[in-house]
Formats: sequence, C-alpha cells, structure tokens
Amino acid sequence: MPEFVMPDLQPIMPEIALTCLALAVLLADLFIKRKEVIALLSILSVGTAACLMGDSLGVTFNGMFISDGYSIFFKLIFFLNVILTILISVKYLVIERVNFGEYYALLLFSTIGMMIMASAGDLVVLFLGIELMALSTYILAGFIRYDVKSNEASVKYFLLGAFASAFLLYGIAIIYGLTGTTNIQAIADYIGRNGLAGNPVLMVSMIFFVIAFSFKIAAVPFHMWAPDTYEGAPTSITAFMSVGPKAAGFAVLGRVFLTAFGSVRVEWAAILIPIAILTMGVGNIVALSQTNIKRMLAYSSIAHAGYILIGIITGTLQGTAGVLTYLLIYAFMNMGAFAVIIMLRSEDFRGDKITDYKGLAKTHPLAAALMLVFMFSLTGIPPTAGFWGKFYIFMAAINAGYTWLVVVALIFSVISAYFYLRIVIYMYMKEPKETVRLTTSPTLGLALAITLAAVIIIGVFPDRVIEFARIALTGF
Amino acid sequence: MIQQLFFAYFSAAIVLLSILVITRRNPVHSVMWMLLLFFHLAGLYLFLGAEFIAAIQVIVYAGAILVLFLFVVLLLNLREELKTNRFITSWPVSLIICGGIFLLIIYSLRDFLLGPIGKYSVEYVRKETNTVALGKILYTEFLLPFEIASLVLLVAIIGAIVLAKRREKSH
Amino acid sequence: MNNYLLVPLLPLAAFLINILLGRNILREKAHWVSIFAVAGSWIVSVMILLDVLNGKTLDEDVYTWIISGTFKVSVGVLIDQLTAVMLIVVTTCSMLIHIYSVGYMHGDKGYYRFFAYLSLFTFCMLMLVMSNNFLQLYFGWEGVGLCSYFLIGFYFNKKSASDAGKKAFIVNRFGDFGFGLGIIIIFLTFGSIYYGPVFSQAGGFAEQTVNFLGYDVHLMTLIALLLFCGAIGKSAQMPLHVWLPDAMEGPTPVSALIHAATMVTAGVFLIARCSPIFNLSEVAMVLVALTGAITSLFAASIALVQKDIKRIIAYSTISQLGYMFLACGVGAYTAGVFHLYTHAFFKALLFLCAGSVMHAMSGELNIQKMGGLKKYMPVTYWTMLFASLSISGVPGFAGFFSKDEILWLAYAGTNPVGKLVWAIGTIVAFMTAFYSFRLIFLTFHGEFRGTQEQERHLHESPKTMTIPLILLCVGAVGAGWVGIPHLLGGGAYFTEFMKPLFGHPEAVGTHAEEGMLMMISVIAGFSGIGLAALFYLKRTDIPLKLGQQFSSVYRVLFNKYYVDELYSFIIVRPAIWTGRNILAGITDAKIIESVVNGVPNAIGGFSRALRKIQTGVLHHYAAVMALGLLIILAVMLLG
Amino acid sequence: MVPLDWYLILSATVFMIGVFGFLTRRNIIIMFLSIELMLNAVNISLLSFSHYMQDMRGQILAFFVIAVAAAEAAIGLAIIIALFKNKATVHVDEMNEMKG
Amino acid sequence: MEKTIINNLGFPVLSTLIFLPVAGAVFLLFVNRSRGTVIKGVSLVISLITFILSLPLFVKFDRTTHLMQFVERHEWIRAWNINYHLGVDGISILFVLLSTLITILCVLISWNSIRMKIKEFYISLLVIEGAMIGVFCSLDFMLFYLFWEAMLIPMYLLIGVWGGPNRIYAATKFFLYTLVGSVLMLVGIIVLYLYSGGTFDILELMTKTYPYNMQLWLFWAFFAAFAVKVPMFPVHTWLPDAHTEAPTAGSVILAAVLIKMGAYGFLRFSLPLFPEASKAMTPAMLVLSVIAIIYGGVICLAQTDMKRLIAYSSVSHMGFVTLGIFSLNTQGMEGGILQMINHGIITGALFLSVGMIYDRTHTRQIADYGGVASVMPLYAAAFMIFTLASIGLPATNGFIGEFLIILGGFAAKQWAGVLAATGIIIGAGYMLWLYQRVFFMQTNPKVAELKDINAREMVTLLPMVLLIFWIGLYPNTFLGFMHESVRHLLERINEGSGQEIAAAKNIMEILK
Repeated sequence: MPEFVMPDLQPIMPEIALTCLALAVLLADLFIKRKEVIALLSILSVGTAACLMGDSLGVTFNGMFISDGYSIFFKLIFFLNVILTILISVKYLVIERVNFGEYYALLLFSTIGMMIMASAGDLVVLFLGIELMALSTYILAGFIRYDVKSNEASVKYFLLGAFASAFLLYGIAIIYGLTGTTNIQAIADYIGRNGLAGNPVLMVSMIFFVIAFSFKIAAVPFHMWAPDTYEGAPTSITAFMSVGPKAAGFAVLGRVFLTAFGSVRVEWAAILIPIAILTMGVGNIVALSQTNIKRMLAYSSIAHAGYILIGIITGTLQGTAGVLTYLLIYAFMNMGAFAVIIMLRSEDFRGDKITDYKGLAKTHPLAAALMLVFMFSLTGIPPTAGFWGKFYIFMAAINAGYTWLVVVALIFSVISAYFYLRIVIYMYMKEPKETVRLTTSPTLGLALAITLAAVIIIGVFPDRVIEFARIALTGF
Repeated sequence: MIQQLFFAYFSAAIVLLSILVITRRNPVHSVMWMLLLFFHLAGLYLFLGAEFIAAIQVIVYAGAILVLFLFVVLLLNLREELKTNRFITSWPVSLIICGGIFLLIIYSLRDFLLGPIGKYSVEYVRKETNTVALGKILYTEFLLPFEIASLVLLVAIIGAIVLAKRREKSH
Repeated sequence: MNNYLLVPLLPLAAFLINILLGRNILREKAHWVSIFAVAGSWIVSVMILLDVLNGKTLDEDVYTWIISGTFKVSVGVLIDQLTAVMLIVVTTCSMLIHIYSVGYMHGDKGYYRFFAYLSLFTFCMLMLVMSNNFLQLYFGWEGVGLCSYFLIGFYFNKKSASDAGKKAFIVNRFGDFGFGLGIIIIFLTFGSIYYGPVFSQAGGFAEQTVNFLGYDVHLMTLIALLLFCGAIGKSAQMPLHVWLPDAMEGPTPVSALIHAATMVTAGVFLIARCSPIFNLSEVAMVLVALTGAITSLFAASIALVQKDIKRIIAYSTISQLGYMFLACGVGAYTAGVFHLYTHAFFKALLFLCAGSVMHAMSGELNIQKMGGLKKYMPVTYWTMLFASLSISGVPGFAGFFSKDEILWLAYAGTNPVGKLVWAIGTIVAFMTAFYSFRLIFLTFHGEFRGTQEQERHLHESPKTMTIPLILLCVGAVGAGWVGIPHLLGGGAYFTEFMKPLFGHPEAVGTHAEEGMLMMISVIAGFSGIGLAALFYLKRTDIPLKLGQQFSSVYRVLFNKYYVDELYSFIIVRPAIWTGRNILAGITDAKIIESVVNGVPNAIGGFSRALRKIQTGVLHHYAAVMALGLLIILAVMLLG
Repeated sequence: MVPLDWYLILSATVFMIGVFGFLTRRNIIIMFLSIELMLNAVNISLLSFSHYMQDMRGQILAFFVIAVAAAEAAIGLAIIIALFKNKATVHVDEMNEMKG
Repeated sequence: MEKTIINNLGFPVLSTLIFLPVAGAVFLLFVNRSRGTVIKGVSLVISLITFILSLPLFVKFDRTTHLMQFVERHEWIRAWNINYHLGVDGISILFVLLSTLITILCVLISWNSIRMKIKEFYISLLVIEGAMIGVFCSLDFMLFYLFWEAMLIPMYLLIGVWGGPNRIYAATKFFLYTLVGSVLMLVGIIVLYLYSGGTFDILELMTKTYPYNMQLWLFWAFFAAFAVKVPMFPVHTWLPDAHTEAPTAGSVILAAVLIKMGAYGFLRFSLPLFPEASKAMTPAMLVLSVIAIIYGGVICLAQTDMKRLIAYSSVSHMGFVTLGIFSLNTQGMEGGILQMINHGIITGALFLSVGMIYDRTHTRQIADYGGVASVMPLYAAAFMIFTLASIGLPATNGFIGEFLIILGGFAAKQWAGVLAATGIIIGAGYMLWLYQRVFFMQTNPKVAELKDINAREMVTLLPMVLLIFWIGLYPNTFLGFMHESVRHLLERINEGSGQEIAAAKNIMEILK
C-alpha cells in the first residue's frame, strides 16, 4: 500500500513553469489588446523555462519522467523552434487577420507536449505527450478559420493523426500485455530477461510504434498528410510543424527504439531501412515537380526525415548524436527558409508559388541572398551548417557499416540539389515578372538574423554544436 | 460454461454493432448503434472486473461524448447524405487490406505469452473496491499522466473555442 | 665562343626590333635593321669558316634549357665543318635575298613584317645548324617551319595563301611526329640527346634489336627511319612533298630563301648530321636512297608539263632535293652536302630571276603568256641562263661537279641499289635539263604572248634586285670549283674538308669508269637542252601534238599525280567527318549526353508520376498507410 | 474460464472494423466514429490484459484512453463544424483542394 | 606524421591569401550597388594585393625539400580532429600563384563586359579566388572538401547569372555533375578517416598503408570526383557547355584553375594514398587519357563556336596532363604538372582573347569572322602566340610540357606516347584552322570596323605572353619547384613494390 510521497519536482520544473506561464499568457490575452505583448510574454516564458532547465537533470515520478541530456537537447530544439515561430508569426498573423492570443498559448502547450515526449519514461506519459502536442497542432493548422485550405489542412492532419495514435495505443496495449509494464526501461529489461526477441507479437507492437512515429516524423508511406497540411496550414505553423513535431517524433522514436527495443535492433532496423530509403526517395523526387514552395519544402522536410532516420538506424551513440545535431541545424535552416517565404506574403498576395520568386535577386537582393544561403544549406553544401548535419550522420552510418546506405542517401541528396537550385535559378537567373512587395518586421528581421548567423557560424565552426550533442548523450 | 456463453453473446453483439455503426447511411443511426455498442462494452468490462471503467464508459463515453456527436450530427443538417453513396468507390481494396492486416495480427497472436502476474487478484481487489484500488494508483504512481491528461483536456477546450466560437475577424 | 653567338643573335635582335618598332617607327626603313644584322652574322660566319679551316671546332653549352630527372638538355653551339658550310650557305643566301627583297617588296603594306619574318627565319635556321643536341635542332626545325608558315601565308587575305601556309605547317607536323619520337627513343637509348655522346655510343647498339609496339625491330633502323620522317617532311620528299608547290603562294624571295636554298635542305642536313646512326642501318640507307631517287624522278616528271613558272622551279627543287637524299642514301654525304651547297646558289638564283620576271610581268606566272623577254630584261635573262646551265649539269658550272659526284658515287658506291639509283639519277638529269630550258625558251625567246599593257610595262628590275642576281650568279657558276674532282685535275677540296666528319666515301671503280659516267650525264644534260630547243624554238607544234596524243598522261602529270586529292580524301575529310558526325554527332550528343540528360529527365518523369499518388483524397492517404502496415507486417511476420 | 485469446481476437476484430470504416466511409462523422471504435477495441484488450495479469495499470491506461478520446472528440467536432461553415459538406473525399 | 616547415614569413601568408579576397567580398557587400567603379576598383586592388602577397611564396620557397612549407596548423573541429592545416609544396605552390594571377586578369577582363549585378559578380569572383587558393593549400581533408565544394556556389552563380543564352542548363549541369563526383569522394574521405583511426590530416594519412581492395574502392571513389573536374573522357560533356555559356571571367577561371583541381587531386591524394591501386589502374587511366587527347582533338575539327572549340581543346590538353601524371615517372609527372600551369596560361589567355572580341561583336560563331588580322593586328599577334603555345611550338611553354609528357608516356607505355604524339598533329590542325578562319582570308564585313585591343586589354594579355616565353625558354624556374616533391611522390608510389619506374633509364627496360 504505497503512501503518497511528494515526487521530486526539480527535473520537471521547466515543464511546470512553462505550463503556468502558458496559462498566464492565456489569461493575459483576455485583457491585453496588443498581441505583440502576448508574443513577447510567450517568448519570455519560454526563456524562463529554458533557464530552469539548467539544473533539471534527474529522473522523477518513479521513472515516468526522465530529464537527461538527450531530452534537454531536444527541449532546446523545441524552445528554439517555438521562439523562432513566434518571431515570424507576429506580423504574419495580422496579415492573415487571425491575430488572436490563443495562438501563442497553443504554441506553448504544443511545446510542452513535445517536452513531455522528449523526457517520457513511460509509454503512458509518452502517449499523452503526443496527444497534447498533436491536439494543439491540429488547432493551429486550422487556425485560419475562414480559409478552406487551412480547414482542409487541419481536418486531414487531425483525422490521420487520430488514426495513427489509435495504432500507437494498440501497440502500447500489446506491449503492456507482453511485459506487464509500460515503463520504457522496464520493458527493455523484461524483453532482455525473458528473451522475447523475435516474438511475433512483440514485432507487431513494434510495427505499430513504427507507424505512429513514422507518421509524426512524416516518413514514407505514412507521410501523406504532410504535403497537404504543410501547404494549407498558416505558413508560420508550417514552419513550426516541419521542425518541432518532427523533432519530437524523433525524440520518442529514439527513446523507445534505442531503449525499450534496444535488444532487438536488428529487427526494427530491417523495418526502418526501407522506410528511410523510401522517405529520401519519395521526398526528394516528388519535390522536383512541385510548383508551390511550401509544398516543396514539405517534401524536402520528408526527405530530411529520411536522412535523420539513418542516424537512428545505426543505433550507435554517434548516430544519435548525429540525429541531435542534424535536427538542431535543420531547425535553423528550415526556419530561415520559411521566414523568407513569410516575407513574400502580403495582404493581397499569397507569394507561395515558386514562380513568385522570379528575379527576386533583382528586386530584393538581400532576401534573395538569404534564401540562397538557406537553400544551399538545405542541400548540404559546405560551408553551410547543413553540410555538417549530413556529414555527422553519414559518418556514423559508415562507421556502423552502412556505407551502401550512405551512398544511396548521397545520391538522393544530389537529386535534392536540383530542386533547391530551382529556387536559386528563379531568384537569380530569371527576370522579375511583377515586383513583389516584401512585408518585413523587426521580429522577422531578428528571426532571419538569428537563423542566418547560426547557419553560417555553425557552418564554419561546428565544433561547439557537435561537442554539445556528444556531451548530451553521455549516459544515454 | 456460463462464462463462455456470456462472452459469446457480448462479443457477437459487439462485432455486429460495430459493423452496423460503420455501415449505416444515416449518421444518426450510426450514433445510436454506437450507443448500444457502448453499453455492451460496459457489460464486457464488468465481466473483466473493471467496474470503474465500465461506469465511465457509460457515463462519460456514452453520456457525454456520443451526445456531443449527436448534437453535431443534428447541427449540420445532412439531407443530401441520404442520397449520395456512403462508401468511397475503391472500398473493396480497403477491405482486402484490412482483411490482410487482421489475419496477420491473428496469426501473430498464436504465440502470445502473457506478462507477469501481478498482485491485484480478484480477491485482493474485492477487499478494497476496484475504484479505490484504481484511485490509489492513479494518484500516486500515475500522478503525472493524470496531470497531463488534464492539460490535454484544457487544450481541447481552448481548441474548441478557438475553432468554433463566432468572433469578428480581428482587423 | 661569344662572338659565335652573334650569328644567331643578330637576326633575332633584328626580328625583335622590327616586330616591335617596325609598324609605327621604322616602316619602310625596316630593311636596314635586318640587312645589317644578317650582314653581321655573315661576316662572323666567314670568320667561323676560317677558324674551322684552321681545324678549330667547338661544342659548348650556352645555358641549360630543360632539366627533368635524368633528362637534361641545354641550348648549345656546335661548330664543325658541316656547320661552317651551312652557316655560309644560310647567311650568304639570306643576306643577298634580304637585299633583293628591298626592291621586290617595295611599297608592300606588310614591309616591316616581311623583314621581321625573314630575320626570324634566319635566326631559327642558324639555331638549327649550330645546335649541338637534338632538341635544339628540333627547336630550330619547328622555328623555320613556323616562319615558312608565316611567309607562305604572307598575303593572308588570299585564301589560297593562308591555306598553303597551314598545309605546309601541318604536313611538316606529320614528319615531326616521327622526328619527335625519334628524339625520345634516342634519349631512352643513350640517356642523352647530345650529338657527342649519342654518336660516340651509337656503335655499341649496332646489333641491338628492340620491341617497338609489339614488333622486334633493329634499334638503329628504327631511330634512323624516325629521324628520316622528319627529314622527308621538311625536305618535301615523297610522300610529304605536297606542301612545297603550294608554298609558292609566298613572295618569291621567300621561295628562294626558304623553299629552295635553306630550309628545305634541313632534311639533308639532318641526315648528314646523323650519318653515324644511318651508317649503322643498311635498310635505312637503302630507303633513303630510293626515296630520294623516286622523288627526284617523280618531281621532275611533273615539272615537265607545268605552266606556272614558280611551280616548275619548285618541282625542280623537290627533284634536286631528291638528288641530295639519293647521295646520302648511298653514303655520299659529302656529295650530298656539296650539292646542297651548290644547289643553294643556282636554285636561289632561279627563283630570284623568276621573281624578277614576275616583277616585270606584274605578277604574271604563266610561262605560256610570256616569251621574248630577253631584250627587255637582259640581266635577268643571262643570270637565269647561267643558273639553268648550272642545274642542267653543263660542265664547268657548279651544278655539274656536285651532281656528277653524286652519280659517280651512287654507281660506284657499295649500296645495293646504287646502280638503280644511278640510272634514275641520269634520267632525271636529262629531264632537268629539258624542263629548265623549256622554261628559259618559253620565257625569254620567241614572241611575247602576253597582253598589250603588260608588254608596255615590261622593264628590267631595279638595282637592288639585279645586283643580288649577279652575285648569286657568280656563286651558281663558281661555287662548284671548290670540289673539282681529281679526275679533272681538281683538288676535291670540299671532300677533303668534310673528311673529318664523313670520312672518305669508298668508291670502287677506275678513273675510266668515272670518266665514262661523266660523259653519259653530260650527254644526258645536253640532249635535254637540245630537245627543249627543238620543241620550243624550232617545232613549237610538237608539244601540243604530244599533249593531245598522251592527253591522259599529260593530265596526270599536270595534276601532280592527284596526290593532293588523295590526301584530302583519305586523311583530311575523314578526320573532319568523324569529328562532326561520329564524335560530336553520336558519341557526345547521342550516347554520353543522352545518359547525362536522360537520367534527370527520367527522374523528372518519375516525379510527375509519383505525384499522382498524392490524390488529395484522405481515404487514399489512410489506405496507403494501411497498405504500408500490411506490407511491413507481411514481410516481418511471414518473410 | 474464457481464454485470453478470445478477447484479443475480439479486440482485433473491432479494431479492424474501425479501420475499415475509417478507410471507406465518406462521411467525416462516421470516420470519426470509426476511430472511436478503434479506441474501444484497444480498451478491450487493455482491460482483458489487466484482468488476466491481475494488474491495475491496464485499467488506468483505459481510463486515459477515454480521457483522450473525449479531448479528441471535442477538437474533432470543432474542426468539423469550422469546416462545415466554409464548405457545406461532410464528405471528406470532396476536400481535395491540395494534391500532388 | 612527417615534419613540415613552419611558415618563415612574418605573417600567415596562406591564410592571408585565402581570406583577403573573402574579406574583400564581405566588404563589397556593404558598398552601394550603384557605385560600379568603386566595386571594380576595390576588387582590382584586392586581387592585386593578393597577388603581391603571394610573391613571397615564389621567392622564399625552399626548392631543396619535398616537405610542406609555409605551414599553418590550428585546431578547428576538436570533436573529429579536423584541423585548419595549410601548407604548400612543390606540387601545389605554382597553382596558388596561378590563381592569384588569373584573378587579376579576370577582374580586368570583366571591367566593361559585366553590366548587370556588378556587385554580386565581383563578390563571387573574390570568393572563388579564396576557395581556389584554399583547395590548393589544404592539408586537411575536410578543409579541402570544404573549399572544393564552397567553390561550386559562386562558380554556379557566375555561369548561371552572367552567362550566355543557355546558361541555366549549363550551370545546373556543371553543378550537378561536379556534385555527383564529389559526394562519392566524401564517402571515400570518411572511410579513410575511420580506417586510419580518426584523422583527416593528409600528411598523416599518407604515412599509412591501406589494404589493396580498400585502395581500389577508394581510388574509384576519388576518381569520380577528380575525373569529372579534370574532365576526363567520358565525363567531359559538362565542360563545353559550361565554357561556352560562362562569361569570359568564368571560362578563364574554369580553364585556368578549376579543372586543374581534378588533376591536382590525383597527384595530391590518389597517387600517394593508394599507390598500389593507382599502379594497377594506370593502364585504364592511360587509355582514358589517350582517348581524351585524340577524341578532344578530332571533335575540335567539327566545332563552329570558338569557345566550344577551345573547351574541347581543353579536354585534349587535360588528356595530356593525366597521361603525364599516370605515366608515373619523373618526366611524365613534371611534364604533367608543368602542362597544367601551361594549359592554365594558354587556354586562359585564349578565353581572354575570345572574350575581348566577343565584347566587340557579341558572336562566338567562327563563321562570323574572317580577316580580323588586317583590322586588329596587335590582337591577331597575341592570339597567334597563344595558338602557337597551344599547339606546342618549341620556345613556348606548351612544347616543354607536351614533350616531357610524351617522353614520360612513351617510357611508361609505348603506345601511349605514340598515340599522344598524334594529338600534336591534330592540335596543329584545329588551332591553325581556327586561326585561319578567324584572322586570315577576306575581311568579313561584320568585323571590318573593329577597333584593336586597348591598353587595358593589352595589360591583361601581356603577363600571359611573358609567361608563355618564360616557361618556354627557361622552364627550370618552374620545374625547379617540382623536382623534390615529384621525386618524393614517386618514391612513395614505388615503396613496397620492387620494380623501379621512377626514371626512364635505359631503353632495354622500356622497350622490352
């Protein structure tokens, strides 16, 4: 008969703080008219959470909540993601005429969900974290209520999301039945102890997990929602989704598969390798023939998921570190790209067609130059940050003996060069048809400055990031 | 023996009702069948010694969620629904896929081995009622998930408001 | 030593000055620089000759040109009898022709350019003859080729001229291809490309056979023949003779200097220079002899029917060069060089006279349209007459002695084909006499057949042109006297002079035989002259009749045996055709590019096809997910 | 005593019926109901596990499932209403503004 | 890890050479784009300073050792033991100098011909210069790869933005072609790194020996990258397009420096790292080289576009270079390296010249010309010199290189030498034909009014002319740099395997 003992709240402080602050933001929205203030508040609350994360190492709620380097790194990515999203949203929401305070609150809740996912030590927590993140994102995707595309985006995302989480639940149920526990570590021990490796039922549950997580990271063939949702959702949310939930998905994927199913790596690697190849292939190849830049970046983000999966497949610390690094870098460069895209949006102009970028270098050299950098970074050309992400993962893969997989990945990345270059071609090598008017704002400028600086600096001095990723994984 | 019969009835009913739920043309009917289905499920749960969940199934699920459905269904008048066809044209393909998956799952279940037996035997639970036992775990071991669940519900509320409530488009 | 270097450097300086300042500053005074330079090097050459006569030879490096591993070569100077003779020939002709050009090129807009090129040519030629190693020789070799390219194409606005220049250069490249390989193999054989070590070690490899491209060949033969390739090209021997007739597009002084007196004889010089190697390969010798003989016959036969005054002389040059090769082939290097030396004078003279004629005829070349010029331009007439006598081998004239010595040594020499080539040589002697005098008679005797205003404007050329003619004429007549054979009570000084280099050519035969052969060749010469006189002075109808009777033969001869057509058919056209249709058309455009562009296009198509899956219908998305699940389950559970 | 497998088969059956409904019905509400079916199927197996393992966690899980189901229902129906406002249809296959 | 000679000048010369242009580019970012002359002036000054700063290398270089000189070494990425490690030896130094010189000329030649996006143009140009020098100085594989790839971006823009009508196709082709090659090299690099127990340091990697099979794989992986850059047959088809479409400066840089990187890569990496594999692959390489020589030459005969013709001639000349390199003996290799420089100078000069006349007539079609010599005598003279150098006339630099290469090639494989020599004939054929069609014959009315080259253009061409004769008449200045490094490289290749192929000693060895 366990007596109730107050659990140690130190590790979970960031989450708690952020939750309270999010609620505060929600309330503040009621009597603050200037939404910029709300945005500022949200950023501050994220900042607070980040500060609290400093000394939050530890495991609590009897193993249900793990705050280790791994989760902290991911949380940093989430913070980064949400802050940049807020920065690029401020002006954009006004343009889209949906300038409501809930937006920021939901962003924060979604972030909390991701944080919980990252440090979930128990499948229940994990599941709830996913739901928290997902539900908020569904709403955000459909945030432009009067816009059919936005509706459609959120409907598709929601229905398929619910569909996928049903599978996740089924998986959890089965694993529970097999092991009698939902604690990830315990599952790992149980599988190890009772030699469940190769048990078909375990396999089935594992496959269900694969589906659910693949859905979150938009891996082929569970990616179908991504292009439509990315295209329909508000651009700022597209940016948000293309980084945050994806990263969170990888967080849980890594946690579950490397810990719980660590002992049956061979099996799930056999599942993930084809998925990874398909993901890179479909993502890169279909992106070639896109006409809408948001959609193109959707496919590009699918492709990137493919590269990152390789890091997971290796199952080594090096590979995992690669995943962390890649996601961090990806956050910067993708956010940057979306920031530029948002600039083109103005009241009377959607500006999400690739053809809208014709001659941008002539009309707006600076914006074009920024886009150039981000595109080359996404391609992975040194000396941009994107290169080091790929490099890290590929090195890990080769080290783990997956040289052929790396060659495949590299071939696909060459293909990807083509559609990233298309943007450059349009911007630099074609004549502008009509002059697009850029809508800029200080916050947007700030976001661009941050991302650009990061892409370049990490590109030239990646040492810090790499070291950080390595340190984060000590004891994982 | 009696148990088998009991189970046989419930399972048969459940399967039948589920089929009805997804095949009815009129959503109202579907919801109704769903309602009936939930009661049967509740019964099954009782049979599995989960009184509390059975109760929730009836009160929350049937009582709240389904009614919500009903409201929505009635809110959107669906006259044309009754004319158009209910399945997408390519439903046989889906049928094959589902059948395949089903068979494979069943096939895998052959060698299912159950996890460790815990202490909550029927007698043990009967000593302190199911609800109490549940509550104890819920508020000690599963405190964190419980809190998170509350957050989830909160988000749901906000979301519902944001999406559904009329509000003049802010400048 | 140092002043020896003046020989090549003065012309070089002249070239630089002219090319840099000529256009704007010197203009029509350009010739002074060149003439003084050449005169300077002529004087030095004479000093060198005297030194050599006093038995003072020299072999020194000036500076190191290339070092790479064991491969080392410098720019150096080698002075010996051969060099000395060549120096005299080159500088003398060059100087006289420089002077002649002053009058000939007067008022040409490329005046300075002309003299610059002449000086450059002189420089290269001198580098060639003074070199002490093969690579420097090659340098001069290509250098003179370049100058001839420039000078042939001097009137570059004329297509024919620029064509001819290009042709000369490329045909020569074919020869140099072999020459270059020869040098490489020499280096690989001897580990050096200096004459000294090479020739001294050559004996050691006399019997060496090596595997070349899979065939076992006699090393020395291989080297000799490769070098001979170069010689053939430069000296316009068959089958690479085609460029020389076209080279007549250039100004006449050029034809005289480069395509008669000096450059074309470089081939002969090369073989003479490499006699130690050639001597070790009988095969090579025979081949050289035959090539020479056949070429001379072949060229002479063409010369019989040509109408173009310069072409006639050009073909006669080819045939005379054939003579020299013939000589070398039979081992009579001395005779070959001797003929080279005499030929330089009378052939240069012939050309200059032709030039003078053209000058008077305002550029007319067709001898059918001339005639009776004797009274208008006596100097030209007499000098040309002497030259023709000399070339026809009329006793006492320069040509007689050299030609005669060649024939005698061919006959009496040890070369297996000696007798044969002697026979050919004699026939050629006859033909030579015939066409030379055909030229004289048609040009200077009889009635003038040109137009009225041409006739009105006929005149003797200016002093600057006639004086060189006279001077050369002296050479054409007297140059041979340094080599009067013992038979005629001469001292055969030339042979003696050359002995240190070539030794004494062994000839088995009595003075009687020698005398008889001499008679035969003299008869051949005179009969040729006589026949020409008959045809073109008395019975001027015969040639026409013959022409009609043997029209086919006539046509073949007139069209130079269609060699040009043949080459363009088997080499030039196929090359361009392959380039355009096979390589550019098929390999690049069709094969490689179809891959290079095909792959992206295929991917693009695939992409468009793959897009179709994304139907936008939610059910399909879910179905795809389910399908994925099904496949994974199936593979993992059943597979 | 009913063998556990029966329950599992039942749950699988219901689950797949739900999946089938989701894959084939055009009406968004019914699709949604299908998802509810799937969740309930999961609950069946959870509870049966918990019963046969004599372990409470299963029930707890089922409890959370229901909670989440409620939340999803709220959001989902809200989304449906929002959609219906813009585009008076509940037929999901008619929403293909975005494709390719 | 063998010792190196630390930079003995007062300042980090190599870093300066690399980053001064980059800094210049950054500075240009902040110059108002309307101030065209300022931009040009700045870039001219920068490139001049860079050149002047590169001269100490030329003077202070110690020719008596093969060791790396002017070395700089700083930690860069500790995690992977990647270092910022620069240095030059006899093989690379000349390319550094060439790069600094060529850039000046490119700035000059673009002075009036580039009219739009001037700012971006000169920024790209300077960045390229930095990257080029970086490639030749890097002693760390990742650093090398970084510069190697970084080069692509500005070059891509150079072709794509300021190029001819078909520029986008050409630029994309160039970019993807090169990328395909270099990604395979990346795999190779990583494999090396892991095998060698975690170092990217080239000098350190060179001290190790690798199993034969691995060598083979890696050789081909690197081959993919280098062969494309060279370009070797059959992956040469990007070159004609790139050259034809690129602006003059672009073509010059491509021809003069960029395509040298491939051959340089063979020398610096393939040969010393995979000696056995290289030796095993020599026949294949020689065959490809010979094909390139003849193929490139013959195809030139079919060209109607000047730049395209010169581009294909580059294929042919680079064939000579690779032939020399893979003849694996002193003469061949030194000839190869020298020929790289020569080709840089000659073809660079040819493209400069074509650019000059293109600026006047805006046509590259040979048919549109004729008789130019009579209207532009000076230009014709300069072009003649370059033509002669290109067909390897003695006393020009072309001769030295080609002769040494043919000598080396013949010593390695007779047929290689003989076939390569035919390339000289073909070369004379197409170049002289080109010259005749453009400069000789009746003056084409289209060009009757042209003005002769002005002072700026003369200044642009003069250094090339001087270098052509300098190398032609006294090549030892340049060969002197190589001897030690080449000797050491050959030792490295021959160590292990018994037979000595370093120097062609006696015919009996070669003609057996």
